[in-house]
Amino acid sequence: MKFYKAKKVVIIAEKILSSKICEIIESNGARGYTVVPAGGKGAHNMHYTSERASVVDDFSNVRIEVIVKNKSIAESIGSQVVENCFENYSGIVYLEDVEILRPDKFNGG
Amino acid sequence: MKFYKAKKVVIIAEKILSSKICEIIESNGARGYTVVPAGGKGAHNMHYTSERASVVDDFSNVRIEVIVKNKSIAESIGSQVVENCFENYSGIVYLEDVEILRPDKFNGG
Amino acid sequence: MKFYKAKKVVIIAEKILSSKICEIIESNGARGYTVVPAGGKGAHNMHYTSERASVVDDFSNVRIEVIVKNKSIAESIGSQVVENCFENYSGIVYLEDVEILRPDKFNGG
Amino acid sequence: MDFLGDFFLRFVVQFQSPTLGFLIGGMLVAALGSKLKIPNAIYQFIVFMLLMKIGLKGGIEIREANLAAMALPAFFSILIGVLIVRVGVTLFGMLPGINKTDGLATAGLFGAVSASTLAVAIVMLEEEAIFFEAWAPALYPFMDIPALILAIVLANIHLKKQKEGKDTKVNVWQIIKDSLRGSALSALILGLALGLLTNSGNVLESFYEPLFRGFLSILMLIMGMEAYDRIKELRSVAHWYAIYAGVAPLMHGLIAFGLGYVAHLLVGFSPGGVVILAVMASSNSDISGPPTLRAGIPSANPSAYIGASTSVGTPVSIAIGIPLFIALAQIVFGL
Amino acid sequence: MDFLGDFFLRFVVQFQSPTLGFLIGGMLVAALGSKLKIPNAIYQFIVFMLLMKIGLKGGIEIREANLAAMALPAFFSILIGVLIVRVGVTLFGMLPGINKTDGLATAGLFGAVSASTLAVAIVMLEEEAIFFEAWAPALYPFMDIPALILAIVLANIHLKKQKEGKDTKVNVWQIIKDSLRGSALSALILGLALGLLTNSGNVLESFYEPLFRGFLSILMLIMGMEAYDRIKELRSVAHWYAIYAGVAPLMHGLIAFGLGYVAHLLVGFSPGGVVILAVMASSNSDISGPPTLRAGIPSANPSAYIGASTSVGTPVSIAIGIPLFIALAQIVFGL
Amino acid sequence: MDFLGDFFLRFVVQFQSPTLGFLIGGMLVAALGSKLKIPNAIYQFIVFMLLMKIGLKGGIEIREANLAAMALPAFFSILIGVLIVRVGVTLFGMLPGINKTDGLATAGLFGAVSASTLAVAIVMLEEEAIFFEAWAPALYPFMDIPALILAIVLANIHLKKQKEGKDTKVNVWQIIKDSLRGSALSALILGLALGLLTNSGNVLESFYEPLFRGFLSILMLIMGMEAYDRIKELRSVAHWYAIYAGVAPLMHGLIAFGLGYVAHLLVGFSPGGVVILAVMASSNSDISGPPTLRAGIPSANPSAYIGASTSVGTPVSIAIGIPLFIALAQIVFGL
Ligand SMILES: Nc1ncnc2c1ncn2[C@@H]1O[C@H](COP(=O)(O)O)[C@@H](O)[C@H]1O
Ligand SMILES: Nc1ncnc2c1ncn2[C@@H]1O[C@H](COP(=O)(O)O)[C@@H](O)[C@H]1O
Ligand SMILES: Nc1ncnc2c1ncn2[C@@H]1O[C@H](COP(=O)(O)O)[C@@H](O)[C@H]1O
Ligand code: NA
Ligand code: NA
Ligand code: NA
Repeated sequence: MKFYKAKKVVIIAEKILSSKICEIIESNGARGYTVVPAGGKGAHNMHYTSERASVVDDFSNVRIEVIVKNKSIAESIGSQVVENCFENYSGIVYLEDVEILRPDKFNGG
Repeated sequence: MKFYKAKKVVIIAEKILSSKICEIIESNGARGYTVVPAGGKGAHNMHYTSERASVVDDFSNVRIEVIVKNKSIAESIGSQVVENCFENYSGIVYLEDVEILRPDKFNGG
Repeated sequence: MKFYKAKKVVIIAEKILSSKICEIIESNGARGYTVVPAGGKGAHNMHYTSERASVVDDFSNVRIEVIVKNKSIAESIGSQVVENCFENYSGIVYLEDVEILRPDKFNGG
Repeated sequence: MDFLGDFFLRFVVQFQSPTLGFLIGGMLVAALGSKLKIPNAIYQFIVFMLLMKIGLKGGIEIREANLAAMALPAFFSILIGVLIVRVGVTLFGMLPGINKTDGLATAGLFGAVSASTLAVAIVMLEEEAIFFEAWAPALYPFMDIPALILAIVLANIHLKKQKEGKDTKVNVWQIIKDSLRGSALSALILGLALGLLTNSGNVLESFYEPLFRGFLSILMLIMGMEAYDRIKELRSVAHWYAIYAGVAPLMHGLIAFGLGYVAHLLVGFSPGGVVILAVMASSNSDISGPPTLRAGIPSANPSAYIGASTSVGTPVSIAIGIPLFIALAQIVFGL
Repeated sequence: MDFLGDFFLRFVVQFQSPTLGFLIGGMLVAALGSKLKIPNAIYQFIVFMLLMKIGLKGGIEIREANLAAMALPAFFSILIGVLIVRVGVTLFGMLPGINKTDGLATAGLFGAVSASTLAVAIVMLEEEAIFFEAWAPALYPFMDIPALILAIVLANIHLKKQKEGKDTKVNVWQIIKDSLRGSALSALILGLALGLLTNSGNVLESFYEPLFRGFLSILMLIMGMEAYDRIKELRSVAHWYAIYAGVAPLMHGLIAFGLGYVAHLLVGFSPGGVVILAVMASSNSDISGPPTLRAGIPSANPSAYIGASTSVGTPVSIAIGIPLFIALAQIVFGL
Repeated sequence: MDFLGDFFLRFVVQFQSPTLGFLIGGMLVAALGSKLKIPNAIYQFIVFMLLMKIGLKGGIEIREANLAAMALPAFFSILIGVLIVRVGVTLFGMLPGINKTDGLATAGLFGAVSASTLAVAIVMLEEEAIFFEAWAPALYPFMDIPALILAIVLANIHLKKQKEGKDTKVNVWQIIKDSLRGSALSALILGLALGLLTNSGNVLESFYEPLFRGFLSILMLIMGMEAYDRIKELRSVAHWYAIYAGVAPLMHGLIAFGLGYVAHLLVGFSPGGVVILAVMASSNSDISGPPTLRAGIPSANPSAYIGASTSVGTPVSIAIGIPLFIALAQIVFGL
């Protein structure tokens, strides 16, 4: 089987933003994404993982990863998330190089 | 301490496939792997994370990552998972370059 | 928006070590980190994810990722974690290249 | 006419039963986009508690039971499980645009049994003070396992025919083990064994029984929310699945009611037992069935069988099936 | 003097109440660095159980209630919700170093209602055998929603003024929907509807009621642990938030007590109902409020409003507010 | 002979006790590869509930207790904790192929106390109507903490000797704090304090007590599943651990029984109290012990001590130890 170069975008953000971020991802033509509940610390506050009782479960983080075939789409997802979501909410975005199998499963770009 | 080049294979798949995938990983000589419960969306359906009540918990996803020292083993794990597991089940596989410490902890290759 | 090169350190370790590892991360000047509960298998034992009842929940793993702007800090975090935490506890560390937006959010280095 | 009148009366009353109320409430809550959610850990625990209660109770009372009387109903249970799958295959075979394995998996799921629907039936019968043999709920595996096995075996034979080359052997014993190891049947059988072998009357009465109805109300809420949430999956597949899921529960239940009536005449199977048998036939497996089928017929699309069962089959068999079979029993047996 | 004496007596007794004991215990446990934790799944389930119980009970008894009597208290509830936000804006406006949107979000949270504090008040009133209309807890949304809406609308008008260019329309209907969809109000309203429309008396008495106090004790433990854990967040913001959080609950409660007294004179609102109204005003939303505000006023710093409410506001309104309002009622109404 | 006859009778009866039934059931369920699982959140909650109940009950009754009578049993508890570790070190020292720190950690775990085993003993004593002082379960920390401290201190002295260079100071106070902060001891002490200081009789009777037995049955199921699952870990270490784990619980229990008997003669310690003391000695810590040891003796292999205790020690002390000590008490004290 042959491996093809592709880009992964990782977004770490407050849970409350999930649906908005997923919309951005889909509107950029990505065919899928993976979400993992996370805790973390950053410029803002401690976000606990959602294991322990917490009055504000919605403020825990999610880690969303999306793989797309080309760099420009990855960058566009990353930029749009930062511009539209992170003005008032905490979060980070980064890109990575990956190699995928079955490239037709990913975005058409 | 010195860092050495190595390969990471990431597999995102339905929970029901976990044990089959772990067998493939071990049969390729990898010395360990890390599993994280995940939700996601892809060509098939929405897979929820297993936090909320769900009639079909077994259909939620797992994200498995394995680090091996050489590329060929990584590729072999990736190809075997796709060939043996993803014909009828949903899932993706990708590879990444990483740098590790203590290379003797990873596969002998 | 412009993307900048940066380094990601990933640490997979027993939950019991979390606070010690976070101290090392912060003492190296990193401005944040993200934690995800994980299960896994390695040289030592099977570590279950913390979903099922387990007499020893504290022995499940966490996956901590930290992004810093320069390689040397990443390597220093990695080495310190291995030296100070993994003599008697199980765990691995690896580095990856990433591209970030808003570099001022990350360590000053 | 009398029967219809009685049925409608009962039906209206049923809509005031909190059990059904929670089911419909759950659907509404989901439909209105509420963020209310019951954690998965609680769902799994509730299912365990209900099955444990049913098992313990059955186990305790089986001790004094005349188990010979169980033979015919058990045989009929197997028969019904097999029949439902056969009928399903035939039906889906006649419909256009149905993938054969999807149809088989759906028929298998409707042949299998739902622990939650069974729990509702037990509560309704207790409320109406209709007697049933304590071992009646233990007929569950006799219907559940044969239905799942048959569906999986047929699907694999079909697939084998398609692609001659690849040899797909079907391991029947593996399917039986998978079914018995599923969390629902494990809990039920564990409960039966503990009820039979230990002095568990005390813990049953002080813990499992008092919590039964309350937990069932919450389970219904969850089932309602899931029913609504899975409608989108159902929409992505042929609408025949929805139609089958609306009709089959009543059809299956009536067949089982007929066979139960025969058992009543032949070996004195109780009216409540007949209702239990009908409800089992009418229900479709919601806990162990889906993963067993996913593993056994991997090429079948889960959206077809899970959408159909969760969104249509279960609500129909709880909201229409149970009151129908109880009304029928009251008229047929003159209760 | 007599009043003060009575109040202190009651206050001391209150400190022996297990409810308060668990709250303080939780703070101590967290302060001493204990690893004791209650899983999040249990917390969410407990909150659901308490709201369901309050809702079912209210729904069942509303059937026989004269709902006309509810009109004035409902109107007063709206009034109080609005008033608290207005007063809060004015107060924070006078204080130095307060970001306007942070102040608005805090005032909104204190105008909104806490289900857990309400549950404590219900238990205390039952213990003291002080009657209240079963629909009184159903006043909850009448105070909660207007407070949240007003705070969000004002914050957005303020932001719009700041940056003319960007047009930030405020969708009031969206805020109402968000509030109603929050897990707390959803559960309460679902309970009310089920209580009103189904025969849920049985499941209420056999399940939800017996578990009420016990679950409340665990909820108090959680609130106590959270109160301590969030103090660090409070420290990171201006200390005015802590001062407001210490004073506002009592001030709000007394205003509400006054209006409740008016309702008592005009439409015979019961003494217990007056206490409920005062406690609602005194409480601050801990479940649905924070996410609604986070979404509605994203630029406000959550550490300000959550720190203030969880670490100071809630303990004050439970430990000082509730006994104060009950003592007041006993004296004013000569109970 | 009489004693042996009585013991075997009791032993057979015990095997019909649901508590033991659930334990064995759990092992079977795991051995048969069932997918049944109890969510971790439920497990943590159950442990909390049991300890809270034991604590509250103890706290409430301590109020009227003559605490002077507690002095000698408390002293003996410390003595037993220390003795078990010393004996363990000696034993493991004589065995071949045992890593010194692994042996120390194992001895420490067996010197420490299991809350679940204690809960089973309480239920058994209540069933047999054998009286024990309400403060007896509060002896828990007096045995638990010294055992853990001693094991950790000895291990660290040993390690220090090995590698002179690196200076590993042992902070005894840190170990005490770690133990007290563990979730088990925190919950027990919180319960004691709330029982002592607040009017918690009501919530104890209406909530914690009625759920005690039921939750214990589920806890036993979990312990059984864990016992089986961890056998593989035990297999990976020297088989001496398994042998020690099979013998030590009975040996420790008998030593404690003897000392308890002395306390009976000297200060009138009750027969039930003597059994409680013996069970504590016999048990091994399953909740707080392992993480405390993991942190305190990081170089010890957890598979050795956790495998031995969970898979062998706990089943032996519950299934053989408890009935043995009760039978012994009935004969010795002529109950
Ligand atoms: N340097 C970093 N490395 C990894 N994760 C980070 C980093 N900085 C922030 N995060 C994650 O992003 C979330 C939001 O960060 P912030 O916006 O800085 O509060 C944090 O809770 C972390 O989970
Ligand atoms: N482009 C993608 N990026 C990240 N994760 C993906 C992507 N596509 C699919 N996935 C993950 O893989 C799972 C199965 O995908 P699929 O086989 O397309 O249904 C999904 O539920 C996602 O968790
Ligand atoms: N080769 C590997 N790839 C990915 N994760 C690993 C690998 N080896 C170890 N791990 C993770 O690190 C943890 C500790 O490993 P160890 O120290 O080898 O027991 C394991 O439980 C895994 O979660
Ligand atoms: Na069926
Ligand atoms: Na308020
Ligand atoms: Na012990």
